[in-house]
Amino acid sequence: MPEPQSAERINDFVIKLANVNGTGSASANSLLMKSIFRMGVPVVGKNFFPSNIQGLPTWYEIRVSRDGHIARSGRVDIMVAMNAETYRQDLSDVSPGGVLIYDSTWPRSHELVREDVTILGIPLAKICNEHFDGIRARILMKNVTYVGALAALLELDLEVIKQLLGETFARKPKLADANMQAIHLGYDYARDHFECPLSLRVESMDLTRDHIMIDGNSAAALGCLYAGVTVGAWYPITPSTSLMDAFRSLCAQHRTDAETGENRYCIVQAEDELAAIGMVLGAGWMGARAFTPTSGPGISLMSEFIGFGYFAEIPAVIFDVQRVGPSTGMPTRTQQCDILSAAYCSHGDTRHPILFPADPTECFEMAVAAFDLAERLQTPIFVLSDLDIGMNDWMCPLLQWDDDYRWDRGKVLSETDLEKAEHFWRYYDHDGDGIPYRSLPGVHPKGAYFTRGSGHNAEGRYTEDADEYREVVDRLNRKFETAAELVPAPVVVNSARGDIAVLSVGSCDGAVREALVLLGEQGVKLNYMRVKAFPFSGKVQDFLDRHERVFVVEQNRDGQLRKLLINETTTDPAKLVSILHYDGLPIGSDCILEAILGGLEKGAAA
Amino acid sequence: MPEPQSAERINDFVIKLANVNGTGSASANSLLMKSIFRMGVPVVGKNFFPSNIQGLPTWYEIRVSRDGHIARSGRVDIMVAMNAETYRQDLSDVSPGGVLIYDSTWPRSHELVREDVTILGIPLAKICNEHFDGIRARILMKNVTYVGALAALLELDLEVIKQLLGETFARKPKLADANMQAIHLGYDYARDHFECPLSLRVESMDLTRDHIMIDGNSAAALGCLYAGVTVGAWYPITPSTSLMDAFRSLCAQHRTDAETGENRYCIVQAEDELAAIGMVLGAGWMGARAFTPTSGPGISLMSEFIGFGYFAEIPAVIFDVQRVGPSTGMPTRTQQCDILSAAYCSHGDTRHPILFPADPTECFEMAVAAFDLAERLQTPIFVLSDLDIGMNDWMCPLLQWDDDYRWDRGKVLSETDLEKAEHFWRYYDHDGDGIPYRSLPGVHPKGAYFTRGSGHNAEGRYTEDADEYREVVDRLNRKFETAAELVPAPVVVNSARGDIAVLSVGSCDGAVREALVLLGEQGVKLNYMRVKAFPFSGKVQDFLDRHERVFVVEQNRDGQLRKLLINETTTDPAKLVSILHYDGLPIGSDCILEAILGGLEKGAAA
Amino acid sequence: MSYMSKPRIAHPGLKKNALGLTRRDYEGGMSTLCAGCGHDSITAAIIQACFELAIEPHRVAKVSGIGCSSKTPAYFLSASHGFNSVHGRMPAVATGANAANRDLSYIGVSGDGDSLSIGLGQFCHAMRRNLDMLYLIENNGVYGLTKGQFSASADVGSKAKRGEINEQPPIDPVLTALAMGGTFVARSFSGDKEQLVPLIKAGLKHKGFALIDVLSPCVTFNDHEDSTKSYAYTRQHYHPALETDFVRPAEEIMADYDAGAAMSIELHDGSMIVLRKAAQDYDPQNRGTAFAYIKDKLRDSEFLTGLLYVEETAPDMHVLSHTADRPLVDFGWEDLCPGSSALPEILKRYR
Amino acid sequence: MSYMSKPRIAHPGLKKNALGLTRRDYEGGMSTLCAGCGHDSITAAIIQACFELAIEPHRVAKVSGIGCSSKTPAYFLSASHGFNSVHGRMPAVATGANAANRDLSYIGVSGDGDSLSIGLGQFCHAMRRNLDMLYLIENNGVYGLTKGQFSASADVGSKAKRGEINEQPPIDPVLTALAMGGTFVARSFSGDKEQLVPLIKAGLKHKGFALIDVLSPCVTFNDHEDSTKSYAYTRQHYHPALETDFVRPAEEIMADYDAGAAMSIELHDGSMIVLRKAAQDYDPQNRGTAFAYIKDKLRDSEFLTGLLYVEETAPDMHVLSHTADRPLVDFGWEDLCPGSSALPEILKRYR
Ligand SMILES: Cc1ncc(C[n+]2csc(CCOP(=O)(O)OP(=O)(O)O)c2C)c(N)n1
Ligand SMILES: Cc1ncc(C[n+]2csc(CCOP(=O)(O)OP(=O)(O)O)c2C)c(N)n1
Ligand code: SF4
Ligand code: SF4
Ligand SMILES: [Mg+2]
Ligand SMILES: [Mg+2]
Repeated sequence: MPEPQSAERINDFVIKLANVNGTGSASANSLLMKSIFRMGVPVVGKNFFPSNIQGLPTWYEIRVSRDGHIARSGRVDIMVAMNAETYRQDLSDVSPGGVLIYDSTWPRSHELVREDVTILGIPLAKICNEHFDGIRARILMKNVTYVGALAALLELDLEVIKQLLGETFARKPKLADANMQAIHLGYDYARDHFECPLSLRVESMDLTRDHIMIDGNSAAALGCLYAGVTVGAWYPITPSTSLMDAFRSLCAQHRTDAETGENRYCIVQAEDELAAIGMVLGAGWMGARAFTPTSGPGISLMSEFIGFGYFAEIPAVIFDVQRVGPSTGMPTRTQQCDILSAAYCSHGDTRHPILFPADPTECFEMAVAAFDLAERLQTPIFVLSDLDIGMNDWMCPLLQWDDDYRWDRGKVLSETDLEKAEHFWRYYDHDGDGIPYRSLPGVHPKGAYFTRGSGHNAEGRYTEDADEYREVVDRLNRKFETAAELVPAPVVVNSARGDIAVLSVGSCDGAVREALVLLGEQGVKLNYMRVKAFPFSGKVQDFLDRHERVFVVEQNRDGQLRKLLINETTTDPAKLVSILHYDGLPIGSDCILEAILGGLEKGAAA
Repeated sequence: MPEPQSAERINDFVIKLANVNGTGSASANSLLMKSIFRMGVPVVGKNFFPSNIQGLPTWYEIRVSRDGHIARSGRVDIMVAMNAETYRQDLSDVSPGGVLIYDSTWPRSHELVREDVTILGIPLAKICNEHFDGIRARILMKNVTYVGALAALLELDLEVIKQLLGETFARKPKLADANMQAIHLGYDYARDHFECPLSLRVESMDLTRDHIMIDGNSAAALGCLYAGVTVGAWYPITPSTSLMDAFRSLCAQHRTDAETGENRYCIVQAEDELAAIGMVLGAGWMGARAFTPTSGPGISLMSEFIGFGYFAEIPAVIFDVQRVGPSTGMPTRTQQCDILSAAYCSHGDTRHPILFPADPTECFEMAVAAFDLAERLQTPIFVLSDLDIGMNDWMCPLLQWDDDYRWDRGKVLSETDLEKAEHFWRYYDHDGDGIPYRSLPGVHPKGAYFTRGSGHNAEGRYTEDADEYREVVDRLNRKFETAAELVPAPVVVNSARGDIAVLSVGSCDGAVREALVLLGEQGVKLNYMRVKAFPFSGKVQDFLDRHERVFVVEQNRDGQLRKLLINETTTDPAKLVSILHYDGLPIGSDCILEAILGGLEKGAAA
Repeated sequence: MSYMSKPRIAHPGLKKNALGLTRRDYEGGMSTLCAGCGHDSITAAIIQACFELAIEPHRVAKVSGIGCSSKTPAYFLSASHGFNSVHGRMPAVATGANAANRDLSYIGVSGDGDSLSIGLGQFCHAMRRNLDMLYLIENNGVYGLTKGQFSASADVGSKAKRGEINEQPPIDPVLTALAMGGTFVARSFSGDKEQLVPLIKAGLKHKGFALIDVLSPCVTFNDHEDSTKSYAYTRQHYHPALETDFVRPAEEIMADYDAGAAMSIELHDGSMIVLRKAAQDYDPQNRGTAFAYIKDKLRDSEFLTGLLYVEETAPDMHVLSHTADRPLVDFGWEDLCPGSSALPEILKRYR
Repeated sequence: MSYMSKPRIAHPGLKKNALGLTRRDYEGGMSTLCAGCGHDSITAAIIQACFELAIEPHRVAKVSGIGCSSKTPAYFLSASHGFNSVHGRMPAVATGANAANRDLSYIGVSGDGDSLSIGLGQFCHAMRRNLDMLYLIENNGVYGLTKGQFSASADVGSKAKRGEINEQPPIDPVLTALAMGGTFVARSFSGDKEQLVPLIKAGLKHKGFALIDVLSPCVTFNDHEDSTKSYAYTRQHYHPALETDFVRPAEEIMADYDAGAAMSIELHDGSMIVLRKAAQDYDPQNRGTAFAYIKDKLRDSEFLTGLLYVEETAPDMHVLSHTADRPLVDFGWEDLCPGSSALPEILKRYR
């Protein structure tokens, strides 16, 4: 067996862990990642799990990147192959020169070797059976043991691991000890049997201070808490479920009166998504800030009501944590495939503002912004996150809060306003910005009107009159123009070269940025824009106008963002070149790099 | 009072009748229209009715056009103003030189006069109270009486009216007599009090032989009957309800065994639209031809299931008889506002074929074509009609049927096929056209597979594998390319001028054609294309490529067809100029004419 | 067409309630339903009940779905906010509204199509949550607004204007409510103001979900083919849309009968229904036996009317959720936003 | 990951049924549910029942919604077509399929989330139509697949893995079925094969809608916080997604008891449910009294099991619709298309 080629790679490699779900591996893998993070080294973790509860293959990919790259790179430097069923595939996924670790308690097939991969066997089951009692502990500790082995191989700081275990099992110190024992077992086995550390290894840095590892759903929930949301309605659906879970536990901590046990919030688990959005609209009509988290199928089910919200002009916030479509699709895989569904949701002429967070930090910030926009614009607002952002742990700077900020409730008439008013016309464009004034129920009799999804005129009365109808829907278009000024502006990164650019959205950002760095190293300098919202602000139009060719990177099959761009700007579609990734795994920088290089070549040839 | 100017206009004018709904006026107005039709004169009727059952204003507009124009022209030559509440508006709607007829039993306000309109009062209530007993007869006969008056004023053939009444009341000859008596009362009153006929009048022609007056919903239902549909599932919604009503009565006549009373069809009134589309998919999966008629809100509710049908590849036909959106909108008004909703219905990457009938004849033909396409392509097919087509009476050539035609069941494996097959792979692209083979339940154990909306591979098994998933969704895109070749080609009308053209869809056709004639008379000769289906065939692309500027005429606010065109062809959006009409009334030729003239001028100036 | 409103003339002699308001102050816009429609009688009963209870009109929220029945909130309490939602989904809107503001009185108006077909799931779940609201089903056995198809509450043997006969057994809202844990379950008849007004008042005061299934004849679509009175019958080769072109002017049907007694009522099409008023000794506290008894009566083709089941102590949605007594909409920014000081502790778990 | 199938080895000694098929011929793919999940026991009972009835596997159509339970049709009768529809909408698919082909046997598998939350309306309407199918609710009181939220059938006081306690009264599928006119209403327990297999066979033979509510413990999400056995409890500052990261291997829970007797069953989390088998003299023919009795038992925290109501003569959907005996899918072009000769008469009315 020739020596696999391998260069020393400090703080710059990918570990992939192949497990069976339901065996406790997620905790172990998270421990591994957190340890590296605590050592001050930038890291990111991506979980590829099946749509079931127990017994199927599951993978966890940890990218250690001293340069702070957060996307998948296409490499696997270390594979921990704990699942016999996927062993063949896992082995073949290792990059040349990489390392594979497996449980050598049982022999593996002779065919399954690769000359360019270092294969390290550790008898994990055997070790654990010898040291732990009970099936539960034995299964769980196997995972912790491989973390111990990796600690030796990668030169992780055992003190850091110990501290993490202490925090995790704060209420059960015995469990902390048992876990630490398993760490040592793995650690010692590795030190005894292999040359430690590997050429790939971790070295302490100071790049994660004032950072956290957080998933987008938790961050969005935190945003909802801070935005003053009081009503949440939802129906469980992967991958949005943890958003409401997080909101519930935040509320339990911060919105429950310690003495009376009274809640300053109300979360309703609805019977389905149609009900969930109905509840949100009901609460929004009443004057509460209300939201629902969901995913693709939920959006489809909510469409009728979302069109109602648009036409009756009721604030609402919908978090769509996108997963792979169409239909049930792959519920535990990621895509950006609801862009068109959200933008034009519901029958008839409808358009809805969308915010596109790119990471958990923006989930937090945009959650807050979404409620202001919803009340400001009196309309349903989408926040389009995805499984990758929502459920994976991202390294983010500590979230910030400005205590001077106050919520923007938009144009709501107070009791005094109504008392003084001569009359109240619900849908009248008093200010020319397309946004009418609203009144809340229970405040004043003069504010009373009948909210409806059927034809109504500017005064708020029922109508089937052609002109009165047109007056209202034309104003809705004006309101949409106003929205373009209120939503967050795109992020622009200019480089030297002015004629060709890249445009992307949401969770593509990290991969695009890495690709741009790599392109830069090859002397190809491109401008970059990431859109943060729909309707597109004038800056998007300017950017498109400014370039001869724009690569549009997105994670769906049909180029939905590109479609929205050509629908809603005046750009010539010929210059928008799609780069699409839609297999359910988060987009990697490698595929973008390749596509852009290929595209540039083709452009040059043409 | 100066004499209103008026030129003799034979067989070329518009009568508008303003009534209160629930008073039986629809029957009277239909009698009037049919009489003209039976006199061989082309005619079309448009009903503008409220979304309630009794007591609100309702209008019926009859266009008499010896040239066969079928669109609204913007004119009202004769107004029958039976509704005191709308009298002011009705009077103002009369074109200069026109005539207004009202019930002079009660005095009308002095202010309500117009110098340029001839106002004729007929004491309809008084006449009817004198001649008929009972409140019911008196209300009803008032309407028939004004038909009699119009018969005199327009010189209608009383024999034709008599015959029509005889047919209508075939089982109640007494009622026929009473109606005829009312006709005579009106006729005689007009002859005695006014100069008859008016300068606007009807003269027998021979232009309606071999034609019928039919609504699109009835024609579509007939198409379903002829296409061999056996299962219909629906939830009532205006304006689609009459489609299933018609299907039911056709089936009762043609599909019920005279001896046993057994039905060769099954219609299920579902509990809602979600259930209706589920039933259609269940039946389609079993191998029956099945459909559901609905309107906008129904499409929104069906979206989740429609995405399922797309991904699991199940034939289904959905008739969307469009009405004014968004939300409940104006249920009894017309629009073409579900084009984008239908094309991209459901979350995730989805696209659906659409047929766009322009008149009842095409409703019939496209209904048949839709079922062939659904089975051929194994996917849900939309037929996008609208209220104007679906519920109004259009003059059409007698519908034709070719007895040599046989249904196209697409790629269905028979028992023998399956018996012989080595294995059955449900989603494998055997023929390279993107269309797999399917097996029907109950036929052969080898055909068994598990239909699902979750990730599946080409073999039809569950998968979460990135490549297997992509293989399936990429094939779906290939299938969509195949669809473009199978759907009906657009209609093209070329004229002398080659650089500028008009493009429209569905019920815009008549108005566009009339506008083109009028433009032609002014020396402006434009080419014309009407798209009949989505995906767009290569001919659409060619047509767009061929012209420097294309006016896109459609009946919605947001230019949905234009968006679809720029999304799904490679045309430069800059050359597609929207002409939009969306106030709920069917588009008129006058507004198109004006917009094109305005557009041409602007173009010339620029 | 534009919204019509009745002239609101202040008669000095009109009776006033505890708030000094007259019955007029509880009225709404002019009804656009067919003359004689049962729903209008129910509207009148709601007005009467609210007037008698002296509820502040603007502290009521009116919610409805889609249908002739669901239009009626426009015809009462014009000083209350109303929410005419989408078809069958009013319960969800009411739930969210109530979650946000528990201090208003909620009046939901629905139809049998709205609540028992498309909206059945939401209707049941609102009862399960014991949402604090009055919920009226204006039950006519048909979809009035879409011109007379059978609804899920159509009786076996009833005939549609188009001549079809319903053979499917009905879903009964009262039995449904008993199965779903409804805490206030009543039935009445639109023309029986004597019974209906007190039931509405009781329902408004009930802390939880109060269902009143009000049988409410549709004057227009009970017209059936083989009735000699039928206009449709006489038309043969004719356009189906025209069948409903004429609506016979009709008067509302009234009913007045005693507890324990039965009364048969002739509907506009000549068909009959039999109402039986629950007797004085009827026990509305046992869900199981109530179900058995009502079902028994239905088997005899009698609709038992009155307050059929009530459970005053069941916790409503807010009690179950431990929501603050103060309405959520009344909390201010400071009550809700934890501020920057709370962040470090929250973010600790993410290190 | 790719579909796994068990090796299908033909044992010469295996018992054969009337068709000459062995139990193996009624099996499906390998289950991917948690070890010990009650749903797997139900799958086994379905296999047993179909084998014993000697149904031709390919003449069965399997339909389901979404959930752990709804996955199970992949684990039995691999020679039958299956339809894994969207969440809560299986009844509609079954209705359309049955409308098209009345000759197949329909087995529907659903969960309590699928049938009582999102799918409640469809579930009820399928019963109202008396659709001819077997409908199993694999009832575990939670949403298994989305990790343990309470479903509408969760009992008051049950605890979720995350520590919440359910306070909302449950929707009971059996009471619901009785209110909706269900014609075959049964309850059983996943581990009671003695009772379950015969019920499934009876349900398959019932001409109409046969509901079996099968209590089926979820081994994974009944784990609760203050159980000493709980792993979740020990974690404090931790990622919520990880709480369910470990699934304790468990064995299926079995039950065996006599008619009339009660049996308490300990679930995996240590909580108890009590089953009572309907006694020999129980009368399953009176809907009203059945409701009252079952409700009574529930009040005593006992689940009455067995065939609780049956009505064999009620017409099914096809009888109500007068559909031809021959399945609609078997009619050919000539039976369906009236041809050009019929057109003139049809079009006459449009002149
Ligand atoms: C999603 C949707 N589907 C269908 C309709 C059409 N629709 C309007 S009202 C109605 C039925 C109303 O019946 P019911 O609730 O009994 O009210 P009624 O008119 O009888 O009082 C239907 C089906 C709709 N508005 N929305
Ligand atoms: C429209 C939609 N909403 C939500 C989901 C997510 N989801 C999948 S299964 C499920 C609940 C399943 O519960 P149950 O039917 O009781 O099945 P179990 O897993 O408990 O057997 C939910 C909410 C979905 N698939 N589709
Ligand atoms: S159609 Fe029937 S329910 Fe509707 S308003 Fe008229 S009478 Fe009332
Ligand atoms: S999560 Fe519960 S219901 Fe789902 S497979 Fe596991 S044990 Fe069964
Ligand atoms: Mg009704
Ligand atoms: Mg469950």
